[in-house]
Amino acid sequence: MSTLSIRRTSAATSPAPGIRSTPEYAKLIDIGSCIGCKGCEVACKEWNDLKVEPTANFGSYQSHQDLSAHTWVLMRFDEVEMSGRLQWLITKDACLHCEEPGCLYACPAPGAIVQYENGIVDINQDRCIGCQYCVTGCPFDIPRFDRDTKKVYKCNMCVDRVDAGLEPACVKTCPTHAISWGSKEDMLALADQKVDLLRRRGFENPVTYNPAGIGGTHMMYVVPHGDRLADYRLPATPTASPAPLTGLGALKRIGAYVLGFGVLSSLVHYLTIGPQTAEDVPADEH
Amino acid sequence: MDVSRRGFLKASTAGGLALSALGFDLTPAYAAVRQLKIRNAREYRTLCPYCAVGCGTIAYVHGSGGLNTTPTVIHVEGDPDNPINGGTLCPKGASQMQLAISPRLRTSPMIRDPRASTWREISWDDAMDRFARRFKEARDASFVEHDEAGRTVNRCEGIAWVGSATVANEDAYLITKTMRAMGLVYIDHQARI
Amino acid sequence: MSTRSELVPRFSSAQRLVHWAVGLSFTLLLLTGLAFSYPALFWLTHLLGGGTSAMVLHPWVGVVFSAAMGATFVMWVRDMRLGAADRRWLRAIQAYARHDTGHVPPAGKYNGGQKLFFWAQTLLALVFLVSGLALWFPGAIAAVVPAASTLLASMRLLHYLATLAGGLLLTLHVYLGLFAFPGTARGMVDGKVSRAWAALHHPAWRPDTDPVTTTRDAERR
Amino acid sequence: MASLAATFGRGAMTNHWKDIKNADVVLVMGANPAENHPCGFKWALEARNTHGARLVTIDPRFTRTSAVADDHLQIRPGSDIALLGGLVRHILTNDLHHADYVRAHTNASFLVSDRFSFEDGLFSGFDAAANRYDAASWEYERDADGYARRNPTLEHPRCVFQLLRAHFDRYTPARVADITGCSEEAFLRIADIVCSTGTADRVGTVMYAVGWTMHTVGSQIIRTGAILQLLLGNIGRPGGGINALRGHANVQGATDHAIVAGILPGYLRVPEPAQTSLAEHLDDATPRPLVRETLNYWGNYPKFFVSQLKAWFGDRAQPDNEFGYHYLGKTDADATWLSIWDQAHQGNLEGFIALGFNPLLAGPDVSRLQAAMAKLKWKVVIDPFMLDSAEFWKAPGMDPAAIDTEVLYLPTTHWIERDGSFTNSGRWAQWKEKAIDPPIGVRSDTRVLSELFWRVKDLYAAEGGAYDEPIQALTWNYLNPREPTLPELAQEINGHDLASGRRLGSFGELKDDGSTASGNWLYCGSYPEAGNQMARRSTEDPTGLGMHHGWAWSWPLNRRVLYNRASADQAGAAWEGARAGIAWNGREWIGDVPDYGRTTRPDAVGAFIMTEEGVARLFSPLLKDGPIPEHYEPVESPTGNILHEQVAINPVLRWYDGVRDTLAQEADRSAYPYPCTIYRVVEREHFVTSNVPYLVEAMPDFFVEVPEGLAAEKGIANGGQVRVWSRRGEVQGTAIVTKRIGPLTVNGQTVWTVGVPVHWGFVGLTQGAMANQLTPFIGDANTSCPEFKAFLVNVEAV
Repeated sequence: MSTLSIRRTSAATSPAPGIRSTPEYAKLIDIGSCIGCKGCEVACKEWNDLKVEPTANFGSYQSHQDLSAHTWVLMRFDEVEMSGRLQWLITKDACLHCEEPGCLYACPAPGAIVQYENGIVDINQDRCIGCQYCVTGCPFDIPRFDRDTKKVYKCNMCVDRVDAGLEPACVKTCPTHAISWGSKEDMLALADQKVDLLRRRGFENPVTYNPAGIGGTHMMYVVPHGDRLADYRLPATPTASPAPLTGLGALKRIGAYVLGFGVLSSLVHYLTIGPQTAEDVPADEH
Repeated sequence: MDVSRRGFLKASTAGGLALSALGFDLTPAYAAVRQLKIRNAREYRTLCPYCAVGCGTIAYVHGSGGLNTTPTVIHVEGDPDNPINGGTLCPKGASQMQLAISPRLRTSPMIRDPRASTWREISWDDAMDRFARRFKEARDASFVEHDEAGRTVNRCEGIAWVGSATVANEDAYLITKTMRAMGLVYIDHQARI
Repeated sequence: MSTRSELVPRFSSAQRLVHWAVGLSFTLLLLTGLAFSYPALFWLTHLLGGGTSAMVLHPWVGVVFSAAMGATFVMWVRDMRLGAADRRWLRAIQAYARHDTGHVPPAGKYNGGQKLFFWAQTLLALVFLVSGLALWFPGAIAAVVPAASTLLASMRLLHYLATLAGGLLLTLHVYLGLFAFPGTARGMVDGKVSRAWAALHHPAWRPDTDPVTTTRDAERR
Repeated sequence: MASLAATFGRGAMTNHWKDIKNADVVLVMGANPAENHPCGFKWALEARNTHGARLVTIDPRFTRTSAVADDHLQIRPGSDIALLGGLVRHILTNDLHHADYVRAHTNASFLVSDRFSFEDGLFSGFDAAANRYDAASWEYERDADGYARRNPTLEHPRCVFQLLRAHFDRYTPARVADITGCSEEAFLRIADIVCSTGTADRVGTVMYAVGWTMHTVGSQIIRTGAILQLLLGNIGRPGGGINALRGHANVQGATDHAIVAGILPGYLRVPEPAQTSLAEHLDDATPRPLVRETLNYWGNYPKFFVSQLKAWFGDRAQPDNEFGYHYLGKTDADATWLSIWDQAHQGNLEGFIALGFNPLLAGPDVSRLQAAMAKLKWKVVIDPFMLDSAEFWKAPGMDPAAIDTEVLYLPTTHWIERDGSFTNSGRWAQWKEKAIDPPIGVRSDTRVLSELFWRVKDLYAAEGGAYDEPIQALTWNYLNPREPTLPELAQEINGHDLASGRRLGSFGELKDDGSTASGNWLYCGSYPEAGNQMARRSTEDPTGLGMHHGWAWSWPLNRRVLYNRASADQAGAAWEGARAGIAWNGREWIGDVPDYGRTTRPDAVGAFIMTEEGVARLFSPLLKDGPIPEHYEPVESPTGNILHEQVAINPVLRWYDGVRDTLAQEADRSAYPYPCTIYRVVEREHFVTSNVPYLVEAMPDFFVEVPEGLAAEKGIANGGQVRVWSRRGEVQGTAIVTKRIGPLTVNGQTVWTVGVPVHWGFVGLTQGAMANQLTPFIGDANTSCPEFKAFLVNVEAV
């Protein structure tokens, strides 16, 4: 078994000791070149030995209604009219491997979610306690809880392959070169090229989806109609913590002081005023 | 981002310290990743069996191939050297491992007798004897040496052969050679449909 | 006239049982809850068999806690009505803290502080129950609520804030019962307190007419 | 493929997969490569993404290919010729054709006989009684030497160019819109893109598949596409061509090796009864040149044919027995798919053998096939998996007790347990390695064939019987005669010199005197003395055009683009330097393996060496249903033929007994108002994938695609159950209510199209309706490819 050095880890008590700066990898999804063949979906299942789930056609080309602990990639199909023309929007739903991973921040189990130096965010099921805080913490609604094992699962960007110098299974298999793989810088440069090409092909608002609110992602999209992100099921301004939890870290610090203050003030009371024993008090004082 | 690494750590550390001096430093430097499942597999360069693009594939096989082993396919993925697919595969190609070692593959000849409602197993020898016998009977019964105009035609009209677009060229050639020599004329395959 | 050291019954066995059910379950919940909130305390999950097991058991302990709190409510609610006397007592709480007994209005079986504690505890238990259930079954929430993730995050926040409050209350409760007022704790152990203790802390309490005395415990006396 | 041969001389994809990246315009029509050939389709997107090529789909449905296309045009199933004819007219009326190319490399200048005519939907020579054309009046006008007369200015009213112009003049945008159901504006928008490559510096490709071939006018649809490409000067050039996308791993190879009615390996012809001697056969089959300057490569037919007889019958093939010519069965009857089933249906077939094939689900008209199968005396199914076809007697609705057919099922190896070569759509023969042994109990196809051969041969030797000489004479010189290896067979296919035993390097070395043997001349050179060329693995691509001459081997002679002589002008200079197929450097041709003598001067012979004309045929007398394509309605159509009311459908179809009664007639249009088409989806490949769990998971159930407007009309809910029925049968499945199929206005009337995928049956991990319950038992006039793509149904919510 091999190991990878870690940049961030969930519920850490001290900074992760990684000091190396290894290249960061990224996947780039060119939505305009995706044909929705589900090659990535199947390759992901095959490589990761994920089990077959019973499915049923529900009036769509989409295989499953939703992601699950056994389905880490799902192609979603939506028919949308845009500027008078029909668009069959096909989006790859899977973990985006955020630079600031909401799941990792939300996770209370030390080491259950790690971010490797190469940018991949991975759930370590050995340490996952199944609290599903990551599910709430994820701005993209990706991690899925498995009732049988009581653990949470999601795309790990085939970190075993990446560790061995191979690209993830979905990248390798993509028939139309709609998924690219390389260093984050290279992928950003490639994204710029693809955005340029879309402009030249007459698209008015192509964008690279690499949202700043979470420090960018390690799976980025080139979106042909950047003004219609919601149609692609992409949140416009995702953040690493959902609104009510923003600042929970600071709150916890205060909470710790409050609890500490409680204990401490009891101690101070005991030492300064001390206990009051009934037997010591004369009866007639009443 | 408010929940930066430093802030986050400080918060938890301070909280921890305020409550308890106990605790373990649980921050690892490395995490284990799954071992590459094809690490010690042998590679065979083969082709995708589905459509006619001709994608190159690599079959990863476990088992040394020694006398006492039954090697099995553990994974198939695209052959990056192949100029046509460059290692890519569609969902059919990407799942061909399940086709290669499917538990649904049959291993015994079967026969369904006239009017029977079930199959029964039959040995290869019996199956081939019967096949040859039926073939000869039908050929003998339907062979036409001369047509109505008296011209030599030497054809067998009572047997048809169909398939296949899924066998190798060499198999296909042997099929044509054998069946044409037997005099069959009703020969066709998937190209028609 | 009985001696000052004579023991009088204060809590029935049922009350004590319920108290300790609440106490133990809440302590476990608090400690594992803190373990989930503070990585340095994550080792506390071992109290319930480690991370996953603690995660699985925490809500079940919560069920015990909620049930015990239900019983607590039923058993004590009639005694816990806050009256004018209690409000007077509460106004003098600083004197109480300083042991300035002379300036503390006489309390009955339960003083204003204890009654307030009861209501705070009840309120928190409700918060724990509601938010806890949501966190226990996020899938079910997601299935019926459109903005489930915001709701769940709110519930997490609420659960945490309740934990803080609960933690403070527990600290206070333990300190008062165990350290600040010796002789208090045994009331929850063998159910009895000394007349001296009663006279000091609950001068308006008449242990001899307290319904507790009619229990089997009292007869055994 | 008959139509490509009729146009260019060879029936295959002209270019190859990776070459598509060189195109400026990619027209996808009658195909859905994103779903059916995803890894080949990448090269179309590569063209778009690297140099801004425009990608257009024309289809009855907005497919996953359309999802990434620049533009999409929806047309009514079966109206392809009208659409393509409109494009041809658009080119001719706006002078968008590549004039130099057309003049140099097509038969535009050839004069056609003055007896040729086209009136009211019929070409001259129609014989109504025999339901066929006499093509005599479609000949060229000949000079005194028997050569075709030409008019280089292309102005003569009877030159092909002018005939074409006159013929297609009727296909105005308004008519195209009326017939196909698209709007005029949309048609012109598409026409502007597709017809933009008629210049030297631009090149366009066409990707088509069974969406063109599987019609009663399939061959003529392809012909129209070929004419379009010829007019634009796109044939023979890198990035051009007319590319037939094949559907199975080795459809091309199995066709090359002739598991096909009517041909022998290498597209040699099955002898006909009238050809009473070898000489007569060779005389008939060998074409005569129609111009002086043609190579007329098929002139070498006798060499190929005799070498094949030598390969098959060895020493028993001698000049005195006409090299075993009479060992071959002779027929002039149609023996294709539909005829086979018609024979079975009539009770004329005793035995039926299916190897690697699931005929029942393949259709058409499953009920008819089931009835036919039940009349067989015996049936043998050879396949790695149990097939619906082997279990037809327990199909839903069948009563096993009433079926006398004996069925034998033999489990054989599949691809990964064998080496051997597959020839892809682009004619690349690639060798594969064997990865694992077959499970115990499973035998290879060659073993099964050999066992059958030896047992039959021994039975004849022992008992005698019908004419067994060819069986006794058949060569079987394999080290293990009970299981020939595939390299042995590959070498036999390649051929050798009989005197020296040396394997040949090229079919140029074949002789008609019996001194060479070659199982299939087309593959001569694939396994020469130098070794197995199909197993080569060099990834180098010095031309940068994706030709990869060092990877595997491509027929003929490792040529990557067919007709590549036409990638250069008359003087031999490439039309465009950056995408030169081949070019003449004064001494020899450089670039691809030239489709021409390496040192033959550019003006010596015509570019299309396989035709008697030396050029490609815009006008071709070789098809049964006309020398120029014409729009005919499908046999089941929601509308009349506005071009010629009286000749609505293809007039020379083959009608099998009782079939007319299974078709919706004009009077039935209100009962069956919706054109329906059947197709594949990317997650499945015909039927074998019903054994693959991940694929069943990815596309679990049979479904019906219903347009939103029709669904609203019929109260069909998305995800609900629908029933679809034709006059032949019915299916039921989940409705996918979609915007991707819109309403069409056909001849003033609104028409809705319904779509049904083909992949389900009753054996497999999941079961589903058989789409071919619906399809009609009728085929193309030339190839007999069944009409799977346009027929009428009705639909309702269940």
